[in-house]
Amino acid sequence: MWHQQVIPALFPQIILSVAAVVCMLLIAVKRNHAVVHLFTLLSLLLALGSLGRIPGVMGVDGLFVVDGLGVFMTGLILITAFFIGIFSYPYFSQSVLEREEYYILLLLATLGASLMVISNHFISFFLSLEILSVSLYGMIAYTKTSTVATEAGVKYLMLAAVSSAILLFGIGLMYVATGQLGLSGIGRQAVYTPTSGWFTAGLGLVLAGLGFKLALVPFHLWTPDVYSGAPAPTSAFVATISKGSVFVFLWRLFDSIGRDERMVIIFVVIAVASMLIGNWLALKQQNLKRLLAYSSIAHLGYLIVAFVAAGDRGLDAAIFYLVAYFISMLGAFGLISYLTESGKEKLLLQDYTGLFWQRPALAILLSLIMLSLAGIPLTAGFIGKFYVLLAGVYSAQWLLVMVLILSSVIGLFYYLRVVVQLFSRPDHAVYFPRSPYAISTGMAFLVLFILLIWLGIAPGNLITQIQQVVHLARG
Amino acid sequence: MISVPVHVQLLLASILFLIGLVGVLIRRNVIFMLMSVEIMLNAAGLVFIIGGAHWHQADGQAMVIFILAMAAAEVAVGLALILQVFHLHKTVDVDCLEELKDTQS
Amino acid sequence: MNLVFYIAALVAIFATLRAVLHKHAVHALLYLIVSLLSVAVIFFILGAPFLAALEVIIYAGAIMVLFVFVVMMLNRGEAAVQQEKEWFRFRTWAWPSVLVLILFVEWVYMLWRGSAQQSFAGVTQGPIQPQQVGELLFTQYLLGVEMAAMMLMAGIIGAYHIGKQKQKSYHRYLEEKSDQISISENKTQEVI
Amino acid sequence: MDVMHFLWLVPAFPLAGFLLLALLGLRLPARAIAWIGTVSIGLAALVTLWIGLDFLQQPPAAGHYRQVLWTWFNINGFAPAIALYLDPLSLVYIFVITFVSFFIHLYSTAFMRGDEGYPRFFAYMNLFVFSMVTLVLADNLLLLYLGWEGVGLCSFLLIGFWYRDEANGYAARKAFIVTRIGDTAFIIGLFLLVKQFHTLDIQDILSQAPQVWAIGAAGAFWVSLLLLGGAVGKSAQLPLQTWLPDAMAGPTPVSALIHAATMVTAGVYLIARMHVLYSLSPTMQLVVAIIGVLTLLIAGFSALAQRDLKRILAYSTISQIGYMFLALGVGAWTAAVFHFMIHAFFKALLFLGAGAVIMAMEEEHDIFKMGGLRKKMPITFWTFLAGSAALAAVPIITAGFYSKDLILFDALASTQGSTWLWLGGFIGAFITVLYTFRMVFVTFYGEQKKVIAHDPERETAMMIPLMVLGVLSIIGGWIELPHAWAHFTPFSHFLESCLPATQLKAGVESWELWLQLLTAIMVIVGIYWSWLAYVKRPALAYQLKQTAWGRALYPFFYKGWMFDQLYDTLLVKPVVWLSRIDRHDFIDYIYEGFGQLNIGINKVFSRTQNGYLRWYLLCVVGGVLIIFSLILFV
Repeated sequence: MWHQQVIPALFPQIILSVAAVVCMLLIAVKRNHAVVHLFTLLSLLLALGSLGRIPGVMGVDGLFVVDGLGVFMTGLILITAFFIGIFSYPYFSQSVLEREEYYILLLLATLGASLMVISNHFISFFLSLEILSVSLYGMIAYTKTSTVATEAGVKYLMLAAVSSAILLFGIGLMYVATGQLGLSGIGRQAVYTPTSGWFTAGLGLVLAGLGFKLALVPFHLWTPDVYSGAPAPTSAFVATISKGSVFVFLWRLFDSIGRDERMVIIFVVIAVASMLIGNWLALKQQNLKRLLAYSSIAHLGYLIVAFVAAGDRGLDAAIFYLVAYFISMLGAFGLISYLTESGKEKLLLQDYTGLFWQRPALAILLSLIMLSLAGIPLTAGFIGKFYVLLAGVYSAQWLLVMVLILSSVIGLFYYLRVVVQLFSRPDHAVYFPRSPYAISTGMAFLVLFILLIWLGIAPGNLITQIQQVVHLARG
Repeated sequence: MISVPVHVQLLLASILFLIGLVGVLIRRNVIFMLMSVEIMLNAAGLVFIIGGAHWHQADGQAMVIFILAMAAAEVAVGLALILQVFHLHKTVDVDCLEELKDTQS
Repeated sequence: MNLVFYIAALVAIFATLRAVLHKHAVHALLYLIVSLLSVAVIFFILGAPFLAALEVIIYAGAIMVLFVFVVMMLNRGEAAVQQEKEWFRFRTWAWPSVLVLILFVEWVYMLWRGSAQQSFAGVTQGPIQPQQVGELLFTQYLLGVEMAAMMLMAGIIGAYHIGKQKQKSYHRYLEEKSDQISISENKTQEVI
Repeated sequence: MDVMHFLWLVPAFPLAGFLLLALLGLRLPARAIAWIGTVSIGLAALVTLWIGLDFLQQPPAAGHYRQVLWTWFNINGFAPAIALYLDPLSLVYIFVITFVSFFIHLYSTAFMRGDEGYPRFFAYMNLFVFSMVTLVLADNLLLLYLGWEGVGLCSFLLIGFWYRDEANGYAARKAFIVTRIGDTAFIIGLFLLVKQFHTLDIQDILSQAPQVWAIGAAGAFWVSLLLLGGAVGKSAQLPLQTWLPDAMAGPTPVSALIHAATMVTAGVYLIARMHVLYSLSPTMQLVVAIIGVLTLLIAGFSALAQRDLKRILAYSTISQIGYMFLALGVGAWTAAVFHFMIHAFFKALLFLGAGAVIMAMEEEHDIFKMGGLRKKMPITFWTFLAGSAALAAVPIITAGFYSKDLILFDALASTQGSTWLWLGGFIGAFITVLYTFRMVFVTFYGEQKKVIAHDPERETAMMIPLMVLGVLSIIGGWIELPHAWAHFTPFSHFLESCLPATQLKAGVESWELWLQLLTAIMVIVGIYWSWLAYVKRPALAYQLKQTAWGRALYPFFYKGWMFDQLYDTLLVKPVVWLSRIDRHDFIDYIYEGFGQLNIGINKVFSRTQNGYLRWYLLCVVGGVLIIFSLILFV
């Protein structure tokens, strides 16, 4: 089982674990925000550097499978975590609390996510999910003196715990029905017991549990509260990494057990509801973080369209969509954390009135992000949405395609409202702080900006990469 | 050892699970909610034991050990949060936590 | 042995119900411990002696003690019971209970339907010894154990950060609460 | 060196201008901004001219030229290229777009001077031109759609340019949302095409379509219906015309740009470009013609009742685009494109002239508060008159006559034409004359009611475009003479390689002269009536309007009053009724209803986000219940 290739294959995860422990020791020796921050970023880069160069698909103990998809997603997660790490520094510098533990939790949460995307077994999935969730509890309620953060923490904890229990019960039922905990084993068994009540009941419960993590309707209600209560970098994490990794596992799960017709119906219902209700909820929202939360519900709905479309094309579309979505969400929450002033986040849209006239670069970035989320051409979001649509069209999911288009129209309304707000002249002078830690954040924004445009104009490179990744996954 | 049908065993687990679920839904005291979650997790663990016994495998039991660890971690953070809530709000009433919501315009 | 199963099951259901519905927190916790003990008995009957022991030691022991600590820390006496009574209105429990009841019906229906197709004979092969579990844990699931360690680390750090009180008190008595939390951490470490 | 290789410069110049202005605009002096904005379009126009001359001298072997810039992405063989496609149709379009836009930009340098949003204005305008050029030159429908959306976005930004005023923002949103409805149909149509042909390459689709679909096939019907939906939205045709009159909220040059060179003609372009699909579906083609006729009538009647100078022009645009649709509907493709070109000249002219008038009148829009400007603003008057004459299609001397006459003739004489279509067009032409000259007479004749504060005639930058466009409105029609006069048709000959010639019924050639005579009489009668009512006896006209309600049996044949009588009883009432419908935008209610519905739904769901954790948990349980029920009962 433990041969020489296993350790290199798991290098990023090993580095992250070691980094978390070392980080804790660093704090024990002497508290220094900057040192811990830099250490975190360095270890994330190190983990990123250790990625890749795997000969092919490799299973580890039946718990993990290190394939192209896993490596790609691990890379994406590490890069995203790197950005979140950058955004955390100015954010927490203003905090009066102890800030250093946040980075340990960030590393651990990243570890959980990066383990989840290579999980091929219910035990490893469950444990990675819990690493992620438990770290998130701490990250969400991190600014514990604020009532909203604590409230968000309690809400997330209770709901996540209940959904974990539901998920576990479901896994248990599937285990009773098949006697297997590994995905491939379950897949083999599922062929023989396709209609078993235990199995389907279990699958239904697993679906509910995953649906909660992905914030799909009707398991979506926590999203806006948690996003708006949590510190902005944490919200970025919940919106991106936490969802993306669970989505990958969802894909792996249904790839091995097959997309049964009834399950497809359930997914269609969920996708339609998520797309419409997400956009509807955001329509009149005045709080930027809540607006992003609702928008993320709708975006996960779009992703489920790709999921239903299935196949290599669906997976390509989904991964590309995830990349575009990650970039947009990172930028948006990054901006929110950057503009936070002595621990007070600018939440309301009216706080951003006239941003353009004071900080044109930031306003243009935020507008671009909104346009990308709305799927306006020449942004990464457009290619993503188009890709997903194409996948839907090719697999003849007409209902989903129609709803996707319709809900995009609804969505456009509120995205543009944000843009309009940025460019209007404020009635009274609004002050946007200039953070003293602007250099790294500025660079991060610049990179996100370039990515948004570049992926909108010349996405060919990334698409080819992703297509190769999928082939490796099926290798 | 015993010859109780598996679905009866599962019925027991389901009943316990759903009692826990009802508990989460109807109690306003956060501590009780956390307790009810523990009941649910315990019921889920029971399912794995049933499965392990049914297939005569140790995997089910291994999973239950992991569930125990997870329950412990969750309770630790959960109770810390409850203390913080009590510290800030002077109550453990979950309905007091409604600062975050959509404001009707 | 079947009889023992049924008795333990009934005790578990009854005690769990009491735990969920009881108005006094400490009483409810005691009922919960009874419930956990009877579930441990069922574990034992189902051929999992090791887990039965762990259930008693960790669940009924450590985790429940954590609860007791917190309940006592927030000790609000009879007022709390009165408040629980007040919170426990028909309006509060009627709809959730109906919903869960419907869920229960569908749930059981699905399980029953499944049982018709599943061939099974109950447990006949005898218990699974701790040795087997341990071997499995430290061979195939070794990485899982490592992951559990990381998860507990996340839990400890989260609990430590959230539970720690900000103001450095000058008076010893005021530090009471933070002491309690460090106890809870110790408990968590015990679990490891 | 092949001149064609520089085709990419045509969109590149406006884009470069936009980028420069967007990035540096706030730091540049006004003069530099005006230069960048105008010169970038001017260079594009020069390149277009150069390429156009080359195209005329040595047409490419295949009759068109294709330039692949790069492949955008490649998804399982679906690889839309960023490619430009130049054929006579797109050449005519880019020629009109770049030149007319150039003059509008030149005009704007003076018109917008002193506005705080000066750089923003030019940036948006350049982006607008870029989007439109992209739309027209697109080789595949995806790129076309990009340009299409870009045009929509720019119109939104420019209509709401003075965003401080709530009403302007409302107008911008209205334009955006109404056209979006069309766009939704359009994109669904695109997906049907992808599904059918597995490509979005326009030429591939057009060449494959006749092999895949028989005439009257359901597929062709649906696709052309959906594309028509997009066209109708952008071109402000029935039933999506409501946004255009409100789009006056933007600065006047924006209106000129939207009405003449860019946005509204995109729909005409789309149908002309995809004409093969419409030929395959005669039903849809008839629908296009009927939409055209109805729109031109309704808009014409509406224009008659307006008092706002720009609103009159807006309705006249809707009505003139209706003529183009009519031409498309009867298969007179080249006639539609011809009218597009001529219309671009005179409508840009009219809007720019109106802008000058409004500037002189200190933002006064009501024509009845103007008057007597003929002497004070001679250049504006004469050029405006030339534009109006072209709009009214005054015979022989104006360009508008040649293009509109061709459409009217084809509406009757084409194999798809009919008497009814012709009659609709003819009545519309008569109304056009009435409202056009009502506008001219009321504005420029009579006594002056207001002093000129700021004389725009001193602005050379504003007068040059007026004069150039004025000349074009007169002579522009001579490139295509009626068959009845001479066989001098270089324009349709030029377009022949990409648009089929109009199929005429047998033995209709001889009607043409008679029709022209009829038109000529109609125009003269119309002008005379307008003159009577608004110049000769304005007081009486006014009086009668006030009293006609009480005196139903007013002497009908009384000298000079006949027109007013007719106006009141026959036209005003129905028109008031029609325009009331239009003014209150009853079709708007549907869209507003859609908005309200969404907001209502928002309220309902927003209430679920009540912050109570136990309710959230209950919803999770509800979700599990739904999943179980779906498993059990589906």
